[in-house]
Amino acid sequence: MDTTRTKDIYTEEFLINMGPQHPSTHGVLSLELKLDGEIIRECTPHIGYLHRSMEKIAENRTYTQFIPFTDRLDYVASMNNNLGYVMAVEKLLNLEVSERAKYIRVIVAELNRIASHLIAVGTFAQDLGAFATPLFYCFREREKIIDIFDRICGNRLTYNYIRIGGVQFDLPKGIDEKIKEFIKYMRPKVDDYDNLLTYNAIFLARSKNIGVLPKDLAINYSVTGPSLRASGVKWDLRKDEPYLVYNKFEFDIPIGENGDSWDRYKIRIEEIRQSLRIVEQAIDALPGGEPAVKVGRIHKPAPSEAYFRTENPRGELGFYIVSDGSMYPYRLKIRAPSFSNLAVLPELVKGVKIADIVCVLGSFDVLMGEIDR
Amino acid sequence: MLSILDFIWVLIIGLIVLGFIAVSAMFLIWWERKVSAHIQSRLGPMRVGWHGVLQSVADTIKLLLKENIIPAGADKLVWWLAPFFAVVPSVMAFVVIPFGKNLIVKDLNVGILYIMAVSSVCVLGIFMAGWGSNNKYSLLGGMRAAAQIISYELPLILSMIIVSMQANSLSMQKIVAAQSGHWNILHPNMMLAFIVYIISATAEVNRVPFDIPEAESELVAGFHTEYSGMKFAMFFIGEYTNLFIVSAVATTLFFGGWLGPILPPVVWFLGKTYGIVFILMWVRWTFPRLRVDQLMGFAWKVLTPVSLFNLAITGWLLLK
Amino acid sequence: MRPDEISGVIKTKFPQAKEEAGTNNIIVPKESLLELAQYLKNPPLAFDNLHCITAVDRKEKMELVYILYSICERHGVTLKVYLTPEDLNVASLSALWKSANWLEREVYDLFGIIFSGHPDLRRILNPYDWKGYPLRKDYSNPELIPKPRL
Amino acid sequence: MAVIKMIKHTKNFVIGAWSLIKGLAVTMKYVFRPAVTLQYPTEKQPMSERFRGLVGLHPEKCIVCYQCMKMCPTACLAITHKQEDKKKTLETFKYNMELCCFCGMCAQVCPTGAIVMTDIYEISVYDRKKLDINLLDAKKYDEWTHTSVK
Repeated sequence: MDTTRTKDIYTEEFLINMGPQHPSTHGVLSLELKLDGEIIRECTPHIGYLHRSMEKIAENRTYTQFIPFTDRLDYVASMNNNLGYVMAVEKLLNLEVSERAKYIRVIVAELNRIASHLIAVGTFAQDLGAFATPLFYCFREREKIIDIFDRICGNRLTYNYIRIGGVQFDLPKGIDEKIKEFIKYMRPKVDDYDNLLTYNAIFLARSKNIGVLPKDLAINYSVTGPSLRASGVKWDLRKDEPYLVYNKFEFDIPIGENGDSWDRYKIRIEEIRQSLRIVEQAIDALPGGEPAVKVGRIHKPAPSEAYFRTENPRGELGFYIVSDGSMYPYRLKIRAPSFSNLAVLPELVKGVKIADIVCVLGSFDVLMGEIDR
Repeated sequence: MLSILDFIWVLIIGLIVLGFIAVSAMFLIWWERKVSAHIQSRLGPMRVGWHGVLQSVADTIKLLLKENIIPAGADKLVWWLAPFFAVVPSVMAFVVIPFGKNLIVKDLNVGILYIMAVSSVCVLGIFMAGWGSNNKYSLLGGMRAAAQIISYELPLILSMIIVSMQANSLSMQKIVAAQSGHWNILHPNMMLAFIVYIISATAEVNRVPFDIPEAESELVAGFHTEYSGMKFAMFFIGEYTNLFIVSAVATTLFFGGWLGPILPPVVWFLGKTYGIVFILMWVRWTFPRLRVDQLMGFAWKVLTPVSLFNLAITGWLLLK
Repeated sequence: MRPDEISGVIKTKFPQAKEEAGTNNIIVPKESLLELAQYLKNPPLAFDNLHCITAVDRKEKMELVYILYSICERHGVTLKVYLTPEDLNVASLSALWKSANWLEREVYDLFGIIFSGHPDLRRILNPYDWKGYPLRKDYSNPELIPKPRL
Repeated sequence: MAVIKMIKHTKNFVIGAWSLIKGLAVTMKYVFRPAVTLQYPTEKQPMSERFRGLVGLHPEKCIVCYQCMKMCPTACLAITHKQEDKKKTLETFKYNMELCCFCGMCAQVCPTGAIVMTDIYEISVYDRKKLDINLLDAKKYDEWTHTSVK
């Protein structure tokens, strides 16, 4: 221990355990901090408090049975998780889904991306001390999306909607009007966030130039998603490796300049706007047809393996599935985006104040359900 | 010698003040919950009484009945005394608050000085709580409180001096009387002094955006993490009484105190005070929190020079 | 670059690397993994992103899978290393790609593969005092709930 | 030079103060808007048609095909039957709510629509044993239906 001892008075570093029960560690993350007064000298994350051994469970479930479990990975963006898993299985099975199913998948995935980014924005503001108000605004808007999902698939958090070969149900009648109404409602609200948070002087002072993640370090740490784009890397799977029908829509990829906490926040706000654009175009271009290909309850893919990654709200979610010809996956690896995004944290928080670690962590928007699996 | 009659008189006044403090703190807590709820598109407490007006009473009863938990390894004496140090100074400050022409406990001729002296003691309670709890988060909170309140005392006093220079007195009643023509706030230099005052006062009562000693999202709850039951309630009462005091002082110094036409003085006074309280609440539920170094920098680099400059201007205006 | 072009480039440079039948995955002997990784990281292939590391327990052998992408060149490759159950040692890549740090810890935690040269090889998802490696096929624990009947 | 710096600082200060006022305007705007919340136990949100609450059963429709039990990812259903000649009749239909994850797979897979998802969602009880229910019992949902929105 580093002690500087003068005659009677001496100072020493002290150890503080932030989490697993702490209001702003986004779940059950535990950070072991070595503090010199208010300044952080060393940070060691400890994860695994929410480990439910999803990968072991997957080896004991059929391909269809595992879909509800993917809901519980990144539980604020369940649709995107369903999508990632189902697309990986479809790649394994060489299954092509109908055009309508693809459009429905895009609509629900983008709506869920908005919902997830709203939580990210709200909790980030909460972490910076804007007590509850932005969070409540975000949840108010998210509630509208949840209502739409409630009507589409019947659940409000763990949707379990996307199935191998399509989607569970067709869209209910009148839902397209509801979604259009939501888009019209949502656009001015995003401007409200700009006024309330984005360009607020205190907010800027707190988040600008805090936790700067340079481009090369971000790529080296395999940081993905909005956090990578905030560092100035123009990389979005929806544009660069388009899956589903993303290549048919017009949308921009916002990128940041400095890679600081504010940029990571700003990217999310911009992505809400872009997702609204995608949903609007998809609703207008929604083709007719069957929402699902008729496939059996049990799938037995030939012994092979498939890796498929999709752009989740938090980054690139990858599923690596190995099949041995039976109806259970032989091995299923979940490449969780938050896992790699969190790994970079100790690098960024050396020498910042204790208030800033909360800011940096909040700006990465990690989710423990996905990290611990 | 204190005669029996005097003693009873003091007792009655003390009881009235304490009763007012309790009721006012409960009202403020309820009101804050309502204001925050409506800002956040909610309704807030609705169950106990009309629009939940008795919610604070129910909460107080709950807190009274709660178990008192003393953390292991706490410095017991300091830990026990801290809540009293948090409440008593704010009660003492009531002595010089003028509610009406004769509605003042004692019009001390050093009123402003007295308020400043007494309200500085508050930080002692917070620091004792932080030290006594044997908790690292609390200790950090206590340290932050000490640093913050001492820095913000300076611009606070400097902006109050400007008012007493104008009124030529330190007595609260005389300051009110000096505003019988027009309120202080109408002068540009007083306007500036009021802005400095209200910012420093927010810091003095540890409210957002200057709530770093509590800092819910960083230090869990800072100095009162370990307190439960009635001790926690005492910190709460102390906090809300302080909120009332700073608003009441602002009313007295800048908004003409109890002066006003038609309505009785008490109504004018309370109306203005709760108006300022509302502004503080509105600010609290809108802004994020500053970081500790930015907070200190703001006090020393912006507020103190501005109020010194203001002081010079006011002096020049008075001598002209 | 197309996947078959990448594997062609690698095979000419490293004759000991083979191509897995039916796919474009590269099978590397574990001795030349570090050397190959160094070559892959630098131009012309410039794999700057070690996306994912995982393992598959094939009972007779342990299969280590590295999924690499290049963000500047926009292509990807999958490397495989076969380990025998008797000797689960392999060189760590955490000096080249920092993302390997946690990913290798995870593989160590769940499969018990030792990455030599790793700066901080501790368990990551399981508690630090956990016994056994849960994702191995022969792992057994009395608390394991049996497979739902089908 | 110093003057320019001073002007720049003052300008930033004014912009900052204006941004704060804009923030205050946003929150003030919502003070006068109606609340969006519901007073929960007295007012309730109507659940959608497809809402997935507790699992319900129409025993007369059941053909004892065991599809639901095989499909359930958490193995929360347990069925036994009596065989009389070639006709199967239900004997017990155990539903362990503690394990249920409300995925709706059983209702989706049922060929006759015997299993349905009800709209009962307030499902807390004081005794854990009450969570293990027999779906053939006529009074099975008495614990909850009085709070449910119909």
